[in-house]
Amino acid sequence: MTEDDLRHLIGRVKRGDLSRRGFVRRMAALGLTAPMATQLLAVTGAAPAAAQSVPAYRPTGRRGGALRILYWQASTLLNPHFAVGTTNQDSSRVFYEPLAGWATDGTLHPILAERIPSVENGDLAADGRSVTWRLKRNVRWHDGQQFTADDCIFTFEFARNPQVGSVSSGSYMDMEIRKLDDFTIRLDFPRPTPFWADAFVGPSGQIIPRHLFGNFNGPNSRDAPTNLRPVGTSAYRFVSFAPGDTLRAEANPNYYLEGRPFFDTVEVKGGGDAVSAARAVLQTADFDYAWNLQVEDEILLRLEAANRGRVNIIEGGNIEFIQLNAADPNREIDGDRSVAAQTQHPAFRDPAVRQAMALLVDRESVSRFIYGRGGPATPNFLNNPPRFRSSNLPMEFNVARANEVLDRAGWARGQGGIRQKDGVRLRFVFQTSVNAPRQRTQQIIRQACQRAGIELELKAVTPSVFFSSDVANPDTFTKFWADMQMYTTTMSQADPQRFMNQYVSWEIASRANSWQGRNIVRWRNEEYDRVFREAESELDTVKRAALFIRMNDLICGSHHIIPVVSRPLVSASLNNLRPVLSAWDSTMWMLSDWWREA
Amino acid sequence: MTQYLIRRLLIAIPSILGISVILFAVLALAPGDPFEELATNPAIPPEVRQNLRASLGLDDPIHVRYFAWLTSMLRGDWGFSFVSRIPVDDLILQRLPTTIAVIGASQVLAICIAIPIGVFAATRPYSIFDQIANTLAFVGFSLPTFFTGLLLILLFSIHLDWLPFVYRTQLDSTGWQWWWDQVRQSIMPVTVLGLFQGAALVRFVRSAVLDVIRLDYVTTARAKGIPESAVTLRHIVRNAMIPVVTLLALQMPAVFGGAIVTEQIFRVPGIGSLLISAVLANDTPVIMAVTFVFACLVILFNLIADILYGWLDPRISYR
Amino acid sequence: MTEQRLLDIQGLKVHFRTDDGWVRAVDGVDIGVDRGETVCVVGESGCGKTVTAKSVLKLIDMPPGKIAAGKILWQGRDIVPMRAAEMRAIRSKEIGFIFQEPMTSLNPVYTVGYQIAETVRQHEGLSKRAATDRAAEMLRLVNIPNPAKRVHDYPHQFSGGMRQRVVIAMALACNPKLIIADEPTTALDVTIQAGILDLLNEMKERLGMAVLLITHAMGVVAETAQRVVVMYAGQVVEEAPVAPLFARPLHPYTQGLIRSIPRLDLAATEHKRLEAIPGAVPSLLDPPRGCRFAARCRYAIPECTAAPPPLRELGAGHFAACIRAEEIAEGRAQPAGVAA
Amino acid sequence: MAGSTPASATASAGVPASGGDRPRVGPWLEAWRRFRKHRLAVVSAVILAILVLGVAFGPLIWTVPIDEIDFSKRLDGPSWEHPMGTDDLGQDLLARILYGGRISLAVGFAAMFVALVVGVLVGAVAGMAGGKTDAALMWLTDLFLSLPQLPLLLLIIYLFRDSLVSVVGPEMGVFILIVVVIGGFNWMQVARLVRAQFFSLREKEFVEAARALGASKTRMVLVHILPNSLGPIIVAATIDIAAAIIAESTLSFLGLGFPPDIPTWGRLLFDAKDNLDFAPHWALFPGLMIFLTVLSINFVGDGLRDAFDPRRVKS
Repeated sequence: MTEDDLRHLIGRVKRGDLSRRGFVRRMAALGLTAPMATQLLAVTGAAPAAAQSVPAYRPTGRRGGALRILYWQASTLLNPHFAVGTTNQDSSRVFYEPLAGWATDGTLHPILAERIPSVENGDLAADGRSVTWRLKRNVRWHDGQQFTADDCIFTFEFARNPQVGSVSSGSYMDMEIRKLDDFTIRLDFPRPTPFWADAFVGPSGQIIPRHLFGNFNGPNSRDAPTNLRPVGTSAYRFVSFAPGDTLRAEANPNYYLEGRPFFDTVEVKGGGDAVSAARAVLQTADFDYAWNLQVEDEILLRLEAANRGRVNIIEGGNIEFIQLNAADPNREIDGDRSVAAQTQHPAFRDPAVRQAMALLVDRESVSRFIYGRGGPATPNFLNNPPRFRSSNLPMEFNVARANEVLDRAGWARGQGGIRQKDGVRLRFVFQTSVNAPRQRTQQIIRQACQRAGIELELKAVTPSVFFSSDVANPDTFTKFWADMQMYTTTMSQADPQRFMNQYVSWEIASRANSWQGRNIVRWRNEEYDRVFREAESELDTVKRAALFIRMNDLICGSHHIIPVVSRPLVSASLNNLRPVLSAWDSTMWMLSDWWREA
Repeated sequence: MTQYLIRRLLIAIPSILGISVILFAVLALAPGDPFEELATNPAIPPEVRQNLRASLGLDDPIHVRYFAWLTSMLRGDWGFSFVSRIPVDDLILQRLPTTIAVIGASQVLAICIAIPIGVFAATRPYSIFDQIANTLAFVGFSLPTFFTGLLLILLFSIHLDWLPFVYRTQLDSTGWQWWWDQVRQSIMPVTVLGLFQGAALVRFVRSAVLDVIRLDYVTTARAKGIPESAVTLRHIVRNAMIPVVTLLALQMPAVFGGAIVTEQIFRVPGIGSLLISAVLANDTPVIMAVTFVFACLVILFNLIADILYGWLDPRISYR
Repeated sequence: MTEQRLLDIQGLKVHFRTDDGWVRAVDGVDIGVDRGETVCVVGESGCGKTVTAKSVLKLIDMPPGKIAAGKILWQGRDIVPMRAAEMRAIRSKEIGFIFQEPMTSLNPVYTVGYQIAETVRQHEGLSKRAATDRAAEMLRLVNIPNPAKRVHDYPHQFSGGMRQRVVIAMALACNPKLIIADEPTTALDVTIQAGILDLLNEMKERLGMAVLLITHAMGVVAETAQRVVVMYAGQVVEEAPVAPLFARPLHPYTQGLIRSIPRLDLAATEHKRLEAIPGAVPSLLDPPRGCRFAARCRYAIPECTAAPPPLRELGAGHFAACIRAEEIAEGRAQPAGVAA
Repeated sequence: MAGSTPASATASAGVPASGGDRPRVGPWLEAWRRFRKHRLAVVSAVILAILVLGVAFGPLIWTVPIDEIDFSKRLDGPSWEHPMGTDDLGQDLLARILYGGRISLAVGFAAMFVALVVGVLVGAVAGMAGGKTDAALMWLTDLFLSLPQLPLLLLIIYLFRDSLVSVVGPEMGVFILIVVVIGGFNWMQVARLVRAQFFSLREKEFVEAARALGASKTRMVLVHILPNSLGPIIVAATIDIAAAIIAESTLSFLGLGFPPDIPTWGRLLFDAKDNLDFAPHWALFPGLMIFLTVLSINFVGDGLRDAFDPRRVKS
């Protein structure tokens, strides 16, 4: 998929003989996210203005009533810029709003902004080095104060301030902000930035009131009382919040969009487990909406049989994939293992073993019998088909071919049926976090490997331990002191730049950077590094996209990464509820437009 | 009496300190990190996690952290939860009413079941009633609570749709309707817990009464011509209650922590589930505070048990 | 029966079910007590005397025990078929009971006053205040010093002797017509024992009640009894006024009992070894046919084991269940050594 | 005044009072005879024996492999081919229950054993020594009672798992770990019970008599006091087994227990709980196993307590 192929495609969209949706789908096949694709179109002037990507708000039932939402993880904090995890982001989003949000088809939708900047309306500089945001003039904070550009500027400084330690600081780095007037701000970028819609957009773009956080823009930021009693601009005002339990909000009478919000009160309850959350909506209708149901599809299908509610599947960027450690986890060098600099994994060094492992992942069964609609098998997200969406499925499940590949490579069956070659036995530790579908996937892969003479020892680690960054803990996924591991990486950022730096050699996790390096699989490849550097400084956005596709090709071809299933967002809602959901933004991104049929 | 109390409280202080030292060492060594969610999101640069941990002092040596915690504890500032930045004592006070309501009710239910059945079974040893009561008691504490909890949910919430199975602390109804909703949503957790605790208690009450029933003063009482029911209540039960009440008092802390599984299934935001979520998120201040409360509860209830023992049994004198 | 006869036990049989079958603890006993009379029932432990006493007030656990046969007439009315309500009207109101073990007979968690008052309130319906005053009055009656204060004390604050006095006070609280005392002094040491017996006699004089005293100490019998009933292996073997019993015991078992009392009144020179009755009490599971003492009786002859010896009147109010009683009395029966 | 020596002139010539022909019966035989009277206990003993034998030798007879994934037979109910049905991966439940049972039962008994040994030791020392050591030991017991089990579970498993696994292999390593952890949290009740027994028995005459005869402290404990406190210890032991088996399933509930592919009863129950309304067999059989085992152990304990406790005469 070279650069001119890309230009050819964009030309067809401009001429109108290729629909925007078709273009976005092709880009997804190449590993580019929907938002990235629409940005490509916007920059090259091929996108029409604000296409109608959000369903019209035409409530039929009588307004009012209570909206009850169930999370199986309880939110603990209501400041978007300290939000540790999606649950807290969603809870803050009930009260705070960004300038714009991502609709599920990847297009931008204005919220606090008057309109979406684009080259046509002149708000977006042709060279992609600056963007102007025009704010709505009739917006008031919940406490009656007027919402102005000063709030945006304050949010910008607050998020970037290292002393505050905000989690969204990444979105406001290397750019400058200037206030043109009370309701207009401009962002200037040092380099052409195809993905300009990161600051003030989506979950990390929520704007906080300057008049309340004013004197907390420092190390005391975490002690601001407003962290627990938010004052935002959204359609619902704060009522009460018990961390780890229930959050309650009520309708904001003077919300700037007329006719909204629909409900009188909103209650978000946390805690318990995913299956009982599904039951609470689909079977007993105690709640209107249940979030992120990581539940076997078999169970969801049966719960839906009570036809009181339905399951919503929204395509997203998250992907569940297996990593084969490039370094050796069993050799300890002064207290550290999987040391990429000095060791290579004795078995995975051999490409034949990696290829065999890829052949032993029964993606179809995992998808059909475990994740079901919640996890369509995708050999393609990070894998590079020669042309977009070509026919031959590069990844297929074939134990016989795996045995063939191993035999040819000289891995004879040794004692106990386990293959070995010059002293190295194909016996691996396969770790993942505690989660029912994942444990089932482990067992399926283990049985396939047994048939090919490879023995897997399964290990399940508590999530808070597996995903922790505590230096003293041997079981974290960044340390990767095991042969294989499997988890879901979230693709919340539309721009792959930060996402693809997981495979550059200077990001390899090691004791030196206290295992914070993003290259967990310890994979090293000169060409990949070179192409990544190029992409960083590439001005021409179309050329830059082609570079990313090349990077996909390198990492997938190495089989160090074996994608299993893509993980769309699965949720459940009552039949008469009309939620507005998007995979690229928080669940609550359009809470103002949720309504219930009579 | 007060002199005895003071002495007991003085002894309590070193044990509380001992507990806090052990606990702090345990937690400092334990794995896990309050900012686990940050790790998966590649968008968040690693430095953010680093200075977050530094700002909360997670990387200082253990003893420094311990003394910091101890001094602030003594000043009454129980610190902030790493995760939710809410003062820990507010968090605990927020959860206390729910715990007392649900757990307290289940303990009352357990007592109301166990004592009458236990006494009735003991006064008719090896009768049919005794056999049935004994067998049901065994059944009661042989079934794990999460199994019975699920069965109840399946039966009452899903098939019969009588009871909600998600416990909501703030109900929007008022007055009588509020009470009725509160009862409906607590029936299942209270029953599950109550039956489990009641089962073990029945056996204990029965054996306590059996020990008393053969003593001489019971025959004396009968010889006085007072009715059998009065003999049972005034003489047998009154004496059998001494070991039973002491056991109840000693068991109270375990009841608070023990209901973790039930709180998990029915989403009851009690102290037990707070501890679990804090432990899984390695939220040290909350864990320390909750376990500190538990330690004080254990010592308090031991004291109460002794006082009750003394009050119930005049033979005990407070030297 | 004459107006005089308060209690009349006729042919009482009390059996207990055990794993190995029915134990016939009391196997046909006749005892009578007249108004104001003190009758002592004496015999070794396990001869059924306590069971007989407790059966009068039905204080034995049924099951495992059961009254197999016989009548217990209290002022003409038979107690055996009485139901609980009627029994209650008799217990402590008509017949008081004094237990053997003072240390455990009082409920440790209630004050002494409360326990005495409980009986009074049950039968006379007095108010709490009045009942406590009556209790204090009873304590003074049984010579417990400073009764007004002690009434509020707990049993563990009294010595063994004092507690027995409290038990007596409790038994007398409703002024019953008969007191059954089951070995009241056995658990006490000698000096206290005398005090208790004097108290009993004093109470008898002052309140004119009858006493049925159960004991195994012949000394106590000599001291207090007017009439004596000797029991052996669940049956009455001899009954007589106290003087003739000691002077001329007719039944070999009674003679053995009396000979085994250490005598202080004999001069030092005449001392000889104390005699013990050889052999052991027969099993009550399947008691031997005929006279149950035959196995240990020196005068036993084959006829003794043929049929159970009847209780024959051999003197004024003096009964004995031994077919050779007359021969023994006149010295004609040769001690034929211990029968096989 | 005549002496008060009891008039019972029976010359105890050595032959015990109750005559009759019964042979001299040793205490164990006596206990067994009384145990036999407790019908339910005997029935439970039989059930327990069947369970233990079934779990021990079952896998030899029922040779279906425990992790044979067969998607065509997912969540089938009990059938001839799969007497206890299959789980959501089509694996045979009977084989998994037999295999898992071995571990669950072993965990139960081993944890109980650990709790007993520690409990009796602490209780005996505290009971006999008294004074300072007693206070110190009781302080320690209170300390353990007030520690929350879960954080310590996390730490111990995290600290020792790797070293143990490398030494004895994954399954055995975790087994020892769990037994020590569960055992380490259940000895306090036993210690308290034993100490209470010691305090009450120490004053009894027969112990003073033994001391008078020159018995050493350990002999007094082992020969006199411990056998007498057997009753309550056994009851505590049975409750410990029940608690251990249920604790193991709670550990699986949190993913701390055995590796996910080892089907202990607790793990099976936990995996099956979400399918309770669609595939009840998957949860009911392991639940039934846990219930039957714990129930029979408790009844056997009840029977043993009556057997060893002569005071509790059965009418």
